[in-house]
This record gives sequence, structure tokens and C-alpha cells, in this order.
Amino acid sequence: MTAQSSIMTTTAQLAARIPNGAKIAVPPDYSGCAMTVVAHLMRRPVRDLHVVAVPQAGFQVDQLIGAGCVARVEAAAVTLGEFGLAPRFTAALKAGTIEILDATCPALQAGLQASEKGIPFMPLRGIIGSDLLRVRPDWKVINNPIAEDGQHDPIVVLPAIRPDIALFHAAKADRAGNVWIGVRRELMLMAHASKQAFVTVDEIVDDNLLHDPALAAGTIPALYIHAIALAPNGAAPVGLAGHYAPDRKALKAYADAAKTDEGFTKWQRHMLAIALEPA
Amino acid sequence: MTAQSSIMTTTAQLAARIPNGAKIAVPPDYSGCAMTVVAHLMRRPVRDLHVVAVPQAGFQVDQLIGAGCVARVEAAAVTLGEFGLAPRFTAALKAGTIEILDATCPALQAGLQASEKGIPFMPLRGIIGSDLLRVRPDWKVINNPIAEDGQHDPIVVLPAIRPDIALFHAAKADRAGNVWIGVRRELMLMAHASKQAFVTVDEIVDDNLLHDPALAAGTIPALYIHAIALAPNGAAPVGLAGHYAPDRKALKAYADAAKTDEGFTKWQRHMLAIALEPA
Amino acid sequence: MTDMQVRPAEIMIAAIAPMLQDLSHVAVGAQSPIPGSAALLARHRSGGRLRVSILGSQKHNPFTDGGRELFDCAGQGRIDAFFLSGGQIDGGANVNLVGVGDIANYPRADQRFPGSFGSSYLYFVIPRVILFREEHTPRTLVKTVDFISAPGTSSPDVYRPGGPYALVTSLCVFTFDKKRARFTLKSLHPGVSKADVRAATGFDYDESADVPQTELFSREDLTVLRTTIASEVAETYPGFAARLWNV
Amino acid sequence: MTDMQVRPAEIMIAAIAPMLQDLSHVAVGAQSPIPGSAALLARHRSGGRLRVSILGSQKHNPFTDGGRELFDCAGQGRIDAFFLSGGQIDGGANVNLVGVGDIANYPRADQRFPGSFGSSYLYFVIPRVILFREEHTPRTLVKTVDFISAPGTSSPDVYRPGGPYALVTSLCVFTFDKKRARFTLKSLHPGVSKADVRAATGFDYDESADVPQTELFSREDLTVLRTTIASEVAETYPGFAARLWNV
Repeated sequence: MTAQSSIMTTTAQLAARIPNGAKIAVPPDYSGCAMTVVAHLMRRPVRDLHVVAVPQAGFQVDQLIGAGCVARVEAAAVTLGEFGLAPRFTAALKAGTIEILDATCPALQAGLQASEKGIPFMPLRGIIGSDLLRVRPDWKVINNPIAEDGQHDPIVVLPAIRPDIALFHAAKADRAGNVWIGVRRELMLMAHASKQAFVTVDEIVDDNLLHDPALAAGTIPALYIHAIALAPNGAAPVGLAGHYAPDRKALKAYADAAKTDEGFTKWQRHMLAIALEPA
Repeated sequence: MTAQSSIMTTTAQLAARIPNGAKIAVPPDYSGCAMTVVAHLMRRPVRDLHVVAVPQAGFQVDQLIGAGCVARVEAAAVTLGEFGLAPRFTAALKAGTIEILDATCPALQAGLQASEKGIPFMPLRGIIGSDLLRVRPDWKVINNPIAEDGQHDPIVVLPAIRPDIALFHAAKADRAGNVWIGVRRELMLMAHASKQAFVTVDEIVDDNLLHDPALAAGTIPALYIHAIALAPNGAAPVGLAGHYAPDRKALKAYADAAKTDEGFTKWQRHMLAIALEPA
Repeated sequence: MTDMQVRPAEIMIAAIAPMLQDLSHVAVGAQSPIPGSAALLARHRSGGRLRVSILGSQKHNPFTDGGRELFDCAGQGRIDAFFLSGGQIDGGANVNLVGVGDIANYPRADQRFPGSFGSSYLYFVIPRVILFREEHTPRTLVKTVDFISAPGTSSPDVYRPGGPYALVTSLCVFTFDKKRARFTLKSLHPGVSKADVRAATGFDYDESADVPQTELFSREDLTVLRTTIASEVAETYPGFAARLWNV
Repeated sequence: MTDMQVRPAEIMIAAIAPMLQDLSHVAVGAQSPIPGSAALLARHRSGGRLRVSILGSQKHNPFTDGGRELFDCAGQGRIDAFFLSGGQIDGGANVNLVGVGDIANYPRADQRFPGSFGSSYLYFVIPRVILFREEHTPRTLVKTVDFISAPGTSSPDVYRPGGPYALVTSLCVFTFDKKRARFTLKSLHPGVSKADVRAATGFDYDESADVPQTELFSREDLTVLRTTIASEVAETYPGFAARLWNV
């Protein structure tokens, strides 16, 4: 058996390999969320996840928070978009049951890029004068070290963000373990920056994606991928841009239900019963 | 006329828009060199170019040096690969007619990434203890600003590299000005990091490259492109990986001829006569 | 559609679109339907010359280098205008997207907003940032924000090619003077008085004796907005387009 | 091909291949045909488990994020072994890829080499860097390099998970002790004596009384090398494969 084939698994087994306390990087709702894995994590439930939103979170993370899986969220925003505020996130903050590391989109991306490059930090313009600096003592302001002598040029430096696991859904993978993401390069950044990458896919194709010059350009090499599970339509209900649309009815139902603890619990029971039918 | 269509031009006009003294970024020989533009630049000849090799230079740059077009080369290496040392580069260094900014591959890439991100510098591990630091006073060593208090953790910081023009050859462009580069992402980095990007292509296609999800993943959007000229087989003789092979006979002929000033002059006269036949 | 009465959101679109004239590249966030509509209209008026990049759009999103490309592109100086809203906006153009309540209890705000998104960066590097907020009340336009997601102005030693340009609400348009760190009432939407604005605004601002009415759409522009632009808007902001134009 | 006499380049391949055993990922530069051949052979021996990434190869280059990916990947700790050569290599494993001559006259070296390539970085972050140089003379293996492209060792406060592991030449194999910053003669190629190596080496090094011969190929391995591996090598290093194996 080659290293490549051993990464093929099921969504249940993939979810089981995410330990309590793991630092997981997840994409925004439009970029490929591994919703079947999320269902398994909620059923278990996994505990004390540190979720790194790349760079913002939505339904996926609100659900994990509601199910008590999350200890800490690092995000530029948590929102259900046009369906309103993220109700479980908001409730958990109010109750003090989760920690929030408020960020801004490019700071999260820069932190992941630092990890991708193996550097301890990345500088970024902006941010100075924002209260983010107050609530993020891990972000430092230094004087630009290449500024001309004596010139005061303050700049923020952000520590590298190195998640344990990048978790996402993509359109397809091949049997060698390469994953096609097209223009969704934030998924490649997540895979490069994280220690491991766990991926669900709508389809597993026979031909090696790297052998097709057009597909290769949008492919994460197997080198970075540690688990792949087949999950057709696996990004539903949030959808997969360019492949299938969000299920707006299901999303609205969640947004309405999750406004209360009881509503969320009921929604969760119903959803898990459907999503995790015996395979 | 839209902004998009005005960027379509000829190789001659494209070359004419590269002024003396321009800081131009060029790819290595295997990644798409705009050799027809190089021929025009040699005939003019353009003067005092600052060539940024991304990250190493070969035939393309050796020829420009031989023709007296270059004032300064910033590169991790200048070599004809298996055809030996770059003879015009070596001769010019000996004669003191060009300046060399010796670098290492990831330092050039990090400098361009800094420019891509709009940050003044980028840290990079390694390099400390290398004589590169001695000959590159623009590279500084600082203490890692996020190291724990009192910990000595020296790290190099490299200033952003912002070329005036990224000059390269690609397989195809569309009429909207989008350029397909496939897996040759160093070309995208060059385009993002440079003020302008000038591109020759083997083919101009009718369909918008961004409308095809597979091709879009390997496409530089028109947003970054300022001039496109049709130049079929335009990367010959160095070749275009995945499309056409290097013309090894022509490359060997150059490597042999360029060993002497006279040989280079003769080669140049002959080459320009062929390459710049009236169109 | 025969109703040529201009609706409130359309007035905001009419107020924003002229601010984008003569620019090269305007970017719009995924949750900014009013600015998105204004940008697409401005693009239409420019004959397609204006480049409009809308996050979350399939058709109007040219980016191919992942989520970071918008921010990198802005950092390179390639984006001329962008739009920010805020749970609170104050008289110094400081924007709060994090929450309202006792700062000492952060993160347990009385009301938590989604978060700062890209504001803490884009506000610094994009030359013309247009603030917009439909709800114009002392609750949203406050004297001092409870949390600064992005400051309106910076000291001179801070690298800042970008910043606030104007603030558009359901009542009026303010412009912003960076040197004085202060808004000026620029125009009033139809039926709104200077006193209405003063009463609805929690921060102090300047106004001249004679404040003009916000320039509205020509009949032709309104038709274009409600047909061509509406269908383009629907691709990215379906809920908004359905509510406003029934498309 | 019936000639089973092992050629000098093949001895170097035989010396390098075992050093890659049990690793996960080996990367090879575009101008490193001997290490490239050794890596492809090691991959074959591992039953395909060893991942080999060869720059400039179409088939064995998995990278899809541009020229920087190799370096980023190494910085992430995902590459276990790499190969460096040098115009000069000294007894402290310092590597010179820039030039020979009076340092004061830089850049006008008496002899200019191509440049440092990625050495100044990769030598720091890849755990097992194998130095190779066919020409084993006092001109190439010197007491002290004229220019340090990449230092062999660093002070303890310098971040350095990587560094030199061995040096393979046409005469012998040295291993490197990072703590003592010194080479040890590990094995001698067939027909080479300890005295031959001492005479040909410009730097001082350790040797035990009994230095074994470099382990050569089995007949089977040699056949695989000259058939399967040779044709794979030809894809990336056509000149080398043609000269050595006539493929």
C-alpha cells in the first residue's frame, strides 16, 4: 500500500481523527465547508476546538458552537450574512462559554502565510489605532526595521498561525490524494499552513489531477493532504460556489431555530437524525 | 474603447514601452521568457535595465547583458544550466560593466511577496552567517519581535522588491486581457508585485478565461496586465514548459558563440536578422 | 415596473454612484448590496471602463489568488474605492463592527456585532472609503464608538494612503475632512430637513447655511437601475434584489 | 547494455541512495542529476512510498504554487532531504556558490560561479542536506571558502533545524558532525586509498584506522538503475542520461 492510498477514509473516520482541543482552520461558508464532518463532530461531540476562521465564520461554526464543540474562535467576523447575526455565537459570548480572538481578514491570512513560509511573524499595514490591538496582546507594534535612520514608521507584526488541521470540502480529488479547489486558493493556503489537511469531496476521479495542465493549476498536491472522504453534496446546505447553491430554505430554518437554546437543540436533534443515517 | 482592449499591442510596441533604466522582473528560462521582446530590446538597445531574476537568470538575461542593455542584475544565480556558466554575465562582471545584487531564491520571492502584500519588508529564516549579508547591506538582521522576552532570536528582514515591469511569455490570453499561466504561479507573483505586467502569448482565445472554472484557477486577471502581444512560439529557443521544448541546438550555439565578445557580436547580428524580419 | 417613485435604498444608490466616477477600480464587500448596486450603475455609466470587483459574485469577482487577493490588491494601491458600514460610526469616522457595551467586559458586549471583517486594514490603504448606514439614528451615529474596529484618522507617522471619504445614510450625505477629523453635511435626501439630521445624529458636524438636496436619478437612470442593474445585483445579493425590485 | 562495470557517477548514486532510506520526502534541484538519480532509485526501492520532488521535472514535480513553494514547503518542515553542491566546500561544511578570488574585489572574483541559488536558506531548514561534488581536489574541497553562500554550522541562538549530513565525491563519502563542525571519512570508493583522499582534500578531517569501501550496487539494482531509473532521469536531465547511459 502506498502512502497515497492510505489517506482515503470515510467522513465518520475522518471526524474521529479530529481530537478534542484541536486547532482547526475552516473556510467561510461560500468556500467549501465539510458539513458532513461537522455533523459527526456535533454528534460526538468533539470538545474544546480552537476554530480559526479563514477569515470569517458562518453557519458551520455557529452550529459547532451551539453543540458545545468550541472553546475559542479566532475570526474577522462570525455572521450568517443576510440571515442575520450568528445566534449561537452571540449567545455563547454572552454566556461566557467561548473565547473570541477578534481579528481582521488580512491579519488571519497573513498569520497563515507566515506559517506557510515557515517564518515566525508577518508584518501588516493598517490596524494601528484599532482596539483590536488592545484585545490582541499577541499582536505587536514595532518600528519598521528598514525605515530610514531615525524615521518613525510603526507597523504591526502578527505571529504565525499554525492550525493542527485544515478542514474543508472540495469538488473533487483523485486516487493519488490530490485535491482540486479551482480558484479557492484560501483552501491551499490553509493546507500549506496547517500541520494536516482533512478534506471531503463530492467526487473522486480516476485520472491524476496533476497530469492535466488546466486542473493542476487549481490542485492541492497530495503532499499536504492527510485524509480524504467521499461526501457527495458534502457542502450542503451552505453550498459550494460554482457547483451547488446554498439551500436558502434550510439556512433560514437554522437561523430561525437557533435564536433560542431550545430551538437549536431541536434543530440539532432533527438534523443529526437526517445527516447521520446509517451508511 | 474599453480599458481591456487597449492593452493589446505588438511585440515591437510592447518593447518600446520599456524605458531605459526600468526595473524589470523576468522568470527563469523554463517558466516563460518573452524572447521576441528581448530581441527588440537588444536591437534598440535599451539601456541600464535593472533586471530582477525570479529567482534565477539564464539565456535571456545573458543575452541582454551581452547587448549592453543591463546595468544591474538581482539574482540568486545566473547560469546556462547544463550549457555552462553564463558567459556574458561572467565577462561583464569581470569588466565591471554591470552590478550584481547576489541573492538567494526565497529572498527574491519573499521580497516580491512583500510588494504583493503592500508591506515594506518580509522576514526570512536562514541566511545568517552567509556572506550575502555582507554584500547586501539592504538586508537587515533584527531580533524576532515576537520572541519571548529576553530571548535572542535573530532573523533577516528583506525589503520589498517592486519592479516597474514584469515581462514574461505565457501560453494564452483572452480578449479581455486575462492571461493563462497554469501552474507557473511565479508569473502571477511577478504580476502582482510589479507596477505593470507586459506579456507575450502564443495564442489569443475568444472565450473569457475566467468563465471556465478550470482555466480560471491558472489565470492572471486583466486587472494586473498592461500590455499583451501575440507572439506564437514566443518563448523559443528557451522553450515553454509543457508546451514546447528548449531548442537545445540553438542554446548550445549561443553558449559556444557567447564565450568571446566577437562570437557574441556575430551571434547577435545573425539572431536579430532572423528574429526581427519585417512583420 | 411603472412606479417611478424613488425608494429610500435607491436614493442611497443615487448618492453613492457619482462618487465612483472617474475611478479605475471599485471593490465591494459580500454584504454591501446598496454600494454594490451603485458600483454596477457607475460601471454602466462609464461604458464598462470602471472595473467593479464584488466579493461573493461569480461574475464580477476577477480574483484568482484566494481570499487574500482583495487585501493584497488594496495594499498594492490597485483599488480606488471601497465601502464600509458599522454598528456604530462616530464623528471622527471611527467605525465599530465588534459590539456595544461596557468595554471593560469585552468580549461580553451588551450587543455583539459580527466583527471587524477587513475594515481594520482596508480603511488604511484604500483612498476613497465610503461609509454607509441605512439606519440614521443617535444609536448608530454616535459621539464616540464603544470599540474602534478601524479608526477614522491616524497620526502623521502612520502609513495611511487611505481613509474615509463620505458617509451616506437614509437621510443625507456627509463628506469627511481628514485634517479636521470632522464630517460636513453635504446634501439632504428629499423631504429631510437640516433639523431632522441634527436630531438623528449623535455626533457633532459642520453644515453650511444652504444644504442642497441629494441629486436623484434621471428617469433613464432609474429604468436602467431597475432592469439591467437589478438583474446583475440579484446574482450576488438575491435577497436584497428581491425585496427592492422583486427580481 | 551488458557492461556491468560500475561507472564513477553510478558509485556516487550508490553512495547517496541509502542515505534517503526511511525518509518521507526528498527534493532535488534542477541541476543535480546524480542526486536526482539516487532519489529516484531510493523511491523505487521504497515501493513508491518515498516522495521525490524534482525541480524542472514535469512528472516528478508536484508543486502548484510557483517557484516559492519548494522553499515554503521546506520552511514548513515537509522536506527531509536535499542536495547542495559548491564551487568550493570547506572543512566546516561552508558552501561557496558565488566565486573565487580576493573578497575585497567582490563582485570581481577571479572566477565567478552562478550564484547561491536556494542554498542560503535550504541549508538551514532541511534536516538532511547532502553535499555532493564530483571533482575531489584541493581546488574544490578547501580549507576555508572564499565566500560563504551558506554556512555549515550556526551559533545555538540561530534557528536552524537543518544542515549538512554528508559529503559525497568521486573518491569517497564523508559524514559531518555538526557539534564538532568537522567531517569524518566514512567510506572509500573502489580503488581509492585513504592517502589518495588526504592528498586530494584541502581541509582537515577525521578518519578511523579502518575505513570501509563504499557499498556498491547489487547486479539487480544496477540493472534497475540503467533501465527504469535511467529513462526517468532522462526526462529531467537529458544531457546527463545521454552521456551516462546513452538513453
